[in-house]
Amino acid sequence: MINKVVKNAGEALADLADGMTLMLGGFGLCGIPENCINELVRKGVSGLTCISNNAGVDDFGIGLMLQKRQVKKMIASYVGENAEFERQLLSGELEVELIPQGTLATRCLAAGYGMPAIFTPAGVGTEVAEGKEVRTFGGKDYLLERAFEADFALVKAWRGDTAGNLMYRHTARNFNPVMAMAGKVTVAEVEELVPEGTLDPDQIHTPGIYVHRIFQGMNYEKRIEQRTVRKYEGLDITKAEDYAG
Amino acid sequence: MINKVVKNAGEALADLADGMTLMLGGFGLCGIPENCINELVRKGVSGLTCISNNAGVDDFGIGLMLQKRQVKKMIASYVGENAEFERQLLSGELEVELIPQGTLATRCLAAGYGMPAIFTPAGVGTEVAEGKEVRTFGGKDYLLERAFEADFALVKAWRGDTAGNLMYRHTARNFNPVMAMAGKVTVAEVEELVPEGTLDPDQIHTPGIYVHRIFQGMNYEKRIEQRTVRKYEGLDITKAEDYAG
Amino acid sequence: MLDKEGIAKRIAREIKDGYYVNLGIGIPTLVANYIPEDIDVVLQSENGLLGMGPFPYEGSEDPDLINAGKQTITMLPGSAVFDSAMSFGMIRAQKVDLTILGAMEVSEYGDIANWKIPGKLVKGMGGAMDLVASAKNIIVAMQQVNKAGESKLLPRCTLPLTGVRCIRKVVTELAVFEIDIQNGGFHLIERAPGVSITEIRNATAGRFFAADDVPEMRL
Amino acid sequence: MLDKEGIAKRIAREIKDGYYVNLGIGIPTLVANYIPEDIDVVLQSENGLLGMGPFPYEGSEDPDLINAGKQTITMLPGSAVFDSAMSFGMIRAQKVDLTILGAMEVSEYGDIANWKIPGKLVKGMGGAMDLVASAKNIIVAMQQVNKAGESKLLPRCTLPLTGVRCIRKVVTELAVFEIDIQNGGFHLIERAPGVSITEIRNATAGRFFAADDVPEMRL
Repeated sequence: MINKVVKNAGEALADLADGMTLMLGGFGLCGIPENCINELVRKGVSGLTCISNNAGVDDFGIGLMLQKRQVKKMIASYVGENAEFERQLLSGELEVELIPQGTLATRCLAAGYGMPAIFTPAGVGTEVAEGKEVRTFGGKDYLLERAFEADFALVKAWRGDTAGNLMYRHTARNFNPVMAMAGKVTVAEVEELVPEGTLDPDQIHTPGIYVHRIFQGMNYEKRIEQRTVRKYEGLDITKAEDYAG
Repeated sequence: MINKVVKNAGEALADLADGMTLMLGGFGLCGIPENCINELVRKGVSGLTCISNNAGVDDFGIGLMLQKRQVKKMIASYVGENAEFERQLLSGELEVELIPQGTLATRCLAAGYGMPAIFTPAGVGTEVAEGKEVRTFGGKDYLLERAFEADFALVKAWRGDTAGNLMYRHTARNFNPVMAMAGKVTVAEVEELVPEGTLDPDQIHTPGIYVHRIFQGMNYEKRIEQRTVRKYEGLDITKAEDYAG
Repeated sequence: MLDKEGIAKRIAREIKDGYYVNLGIGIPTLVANYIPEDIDVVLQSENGLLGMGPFPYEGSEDPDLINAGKQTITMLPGSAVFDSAMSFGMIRAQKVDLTILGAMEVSEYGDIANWKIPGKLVKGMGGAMDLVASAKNIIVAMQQVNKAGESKLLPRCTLPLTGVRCIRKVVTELAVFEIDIQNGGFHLIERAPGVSITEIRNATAGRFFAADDVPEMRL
Repeated sequence: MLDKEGIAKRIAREIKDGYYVNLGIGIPTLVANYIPEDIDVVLQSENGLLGMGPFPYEGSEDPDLINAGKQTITMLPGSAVFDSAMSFGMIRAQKVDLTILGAMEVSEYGDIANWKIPGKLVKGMGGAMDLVASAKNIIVAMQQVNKAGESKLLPRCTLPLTGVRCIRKVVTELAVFEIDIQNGGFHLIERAPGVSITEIRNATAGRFFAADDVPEMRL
């Protein structure tokens, strides 16, 4: 097989250029492609459109790219906890498109499954529906939402093999499998890269056909955004807000 | 949790009634819900609409139900190798709707994902498109195809747990996961039923939320439809036809 | 008048054995503390988990295991992990039996606003729009009156909507309401301990309906 | 004039290193026998497998492991199993580099008919309609002339269509053609060994184009 294995993020993203549209896997800081993000920052590409559920925090994840003004437009479902993001948004430097989380995921799925558009009830009757086609099926209204197009999808998996097959760990799976399917070029960074034939074919989350380049990542920080622990019996909820996010 | 575990197919299908629409997992004879089919035959329900990729062979799988005239309408992508099927079709006893295999799978997925309809290019310009809405996206034509509705989905898994989580083995997976998601009532028969907590949460193919009843199947025949073996070096193709199926 | 814990406690009584439940951030999360011991409930976290357990003990936090509020969590036996498309697939297909979420405003027709305050920084709707548009059974947990003393149960929402005609039940610090989505109106069905119908009526800006003998809630 | 093995051999030359390939039933399946040793190709079987290997040795057949022709098969290292929705998802998203399938008729505009003969029992289209509608690169393997001596490369198909304007390359017992989907026409690009342009022209009912010096194919 044409070798999908590259040495590192530098080689994987060599042809990633200014102005491109990227998908970045992860939910919050969980399961984000840390090595790829660091390389994007090092490389200094700019004018990027980033499709990602969140925008990281000030000093980690996509936040690092925001600090260097590399992002032109952010497409996300929730962008809290990022002061630099807030500053750029208010100053008009950064364009933001907020879309429902399920719509975000399903527009990725649509791309990976060759479906040009999907119907979802999310956002009907809200400002999300503005300018969009509404259609009624079985008495319920749905929005027509288009599949995403992304030049690169950057995903992080737990284990991967040289054929590009990927397995994710726990909730670090999140958006990674659907974005892996959706990139014109999909780059996977993995905590452990193994020879093909090592992984159980029945346990592959992302078949290698969707993955164009794969590399063994390094120095994973895997930062925890909300460290919550059980000191007493039961749950210990310290932050309770009436917020939806 | 409300107990999803039932004793056998009899208990699982107790309220399955004449005239219902069923989905049956499997591809050819691979991964079909043998116990459920046997129970349907024993029970003698009739006037059924069956959604299944294939219709079994004369004396196995859905073929057994055809012999007892239990099927009113068959929705499938390929129905070869079944003389009784042919007889009923030609005599007008059996109604058949043939639809492309990918359309079949995706109409199940749509049901399981709460999407009322999907777009697919399969069948554009053919008789499959008759009476259907055609829509152009990016210069390519797509058919609007509706999600299926099924009173029962009957699937077969390799291992399942008491919470209804399912794992499939090899290509016996096929339509089972997408149909499992699509039934108003989903019944899973498994080769091995284990206590919850036994299966790796990262390796579940069908999360238990989609499964309403589960039982340990028995006496699996797992018949092979086309036994092909390698007697010599290379492939040994004995049946070569210019047929698409 | 209930505190947040009280609201959570009351909502927990809506949960039935075998339910799959999605808990939003805030008061809804607290509900997990009050699920009766004798029933089994599976918590869905929309970032891709069924079977969410309590927070981990200190030192066993796993960065690969968080909930939709990005908090470190654990998995219970029988858990299943899946991707975001399947997670919202099962939400959209109404496989989740009960969704509990917070709100800033609810209208007498069951509209809800909980994601955006014009003039304030908008963080996003996360999964809220998907949840309210799809869930067959939603309970809103909210404060009925804001800090300025104004009711948040309104004839119509003033804030940008999260969803329309989707909320049928609201639990507040004062009461439990059922909403008549067809004709409009908050129907008082339970009073918080020691709270009078008049007090509740005064704290309800939308159309208000109550029998003379609305019972106090059990907690 | 080529036999079935010869057609398969010629088509195998179209396969490039690293390709994901879907082989239909019949002659296309034979192609697997002629994939050069020095390239790596991954075979997709639309019932849900990437990495299809050869038939199993006698006694090691596994009823849970079949291909789209329902034949017992094996898996090669690096295989991945998936469900039918994902299988056709990757086909529809054009992740499969090359699709090889049989046909009963092909028109000069690239229409194909291969699933139904009116008056004969219809078995179904299986995955053929999905494949022809989606694949970016399809090669049809077929007999150019039927038993009655009639060409099956036609101005337009007489049989019910499987797909429209989707076939750009046809390999037959006589020749290799490229089809001009825009303007219509079979362009002869290679002759089978020992077959003349005139013979090929006579066996082509649709519009036929050939240079004077069309080469013989290498096998």
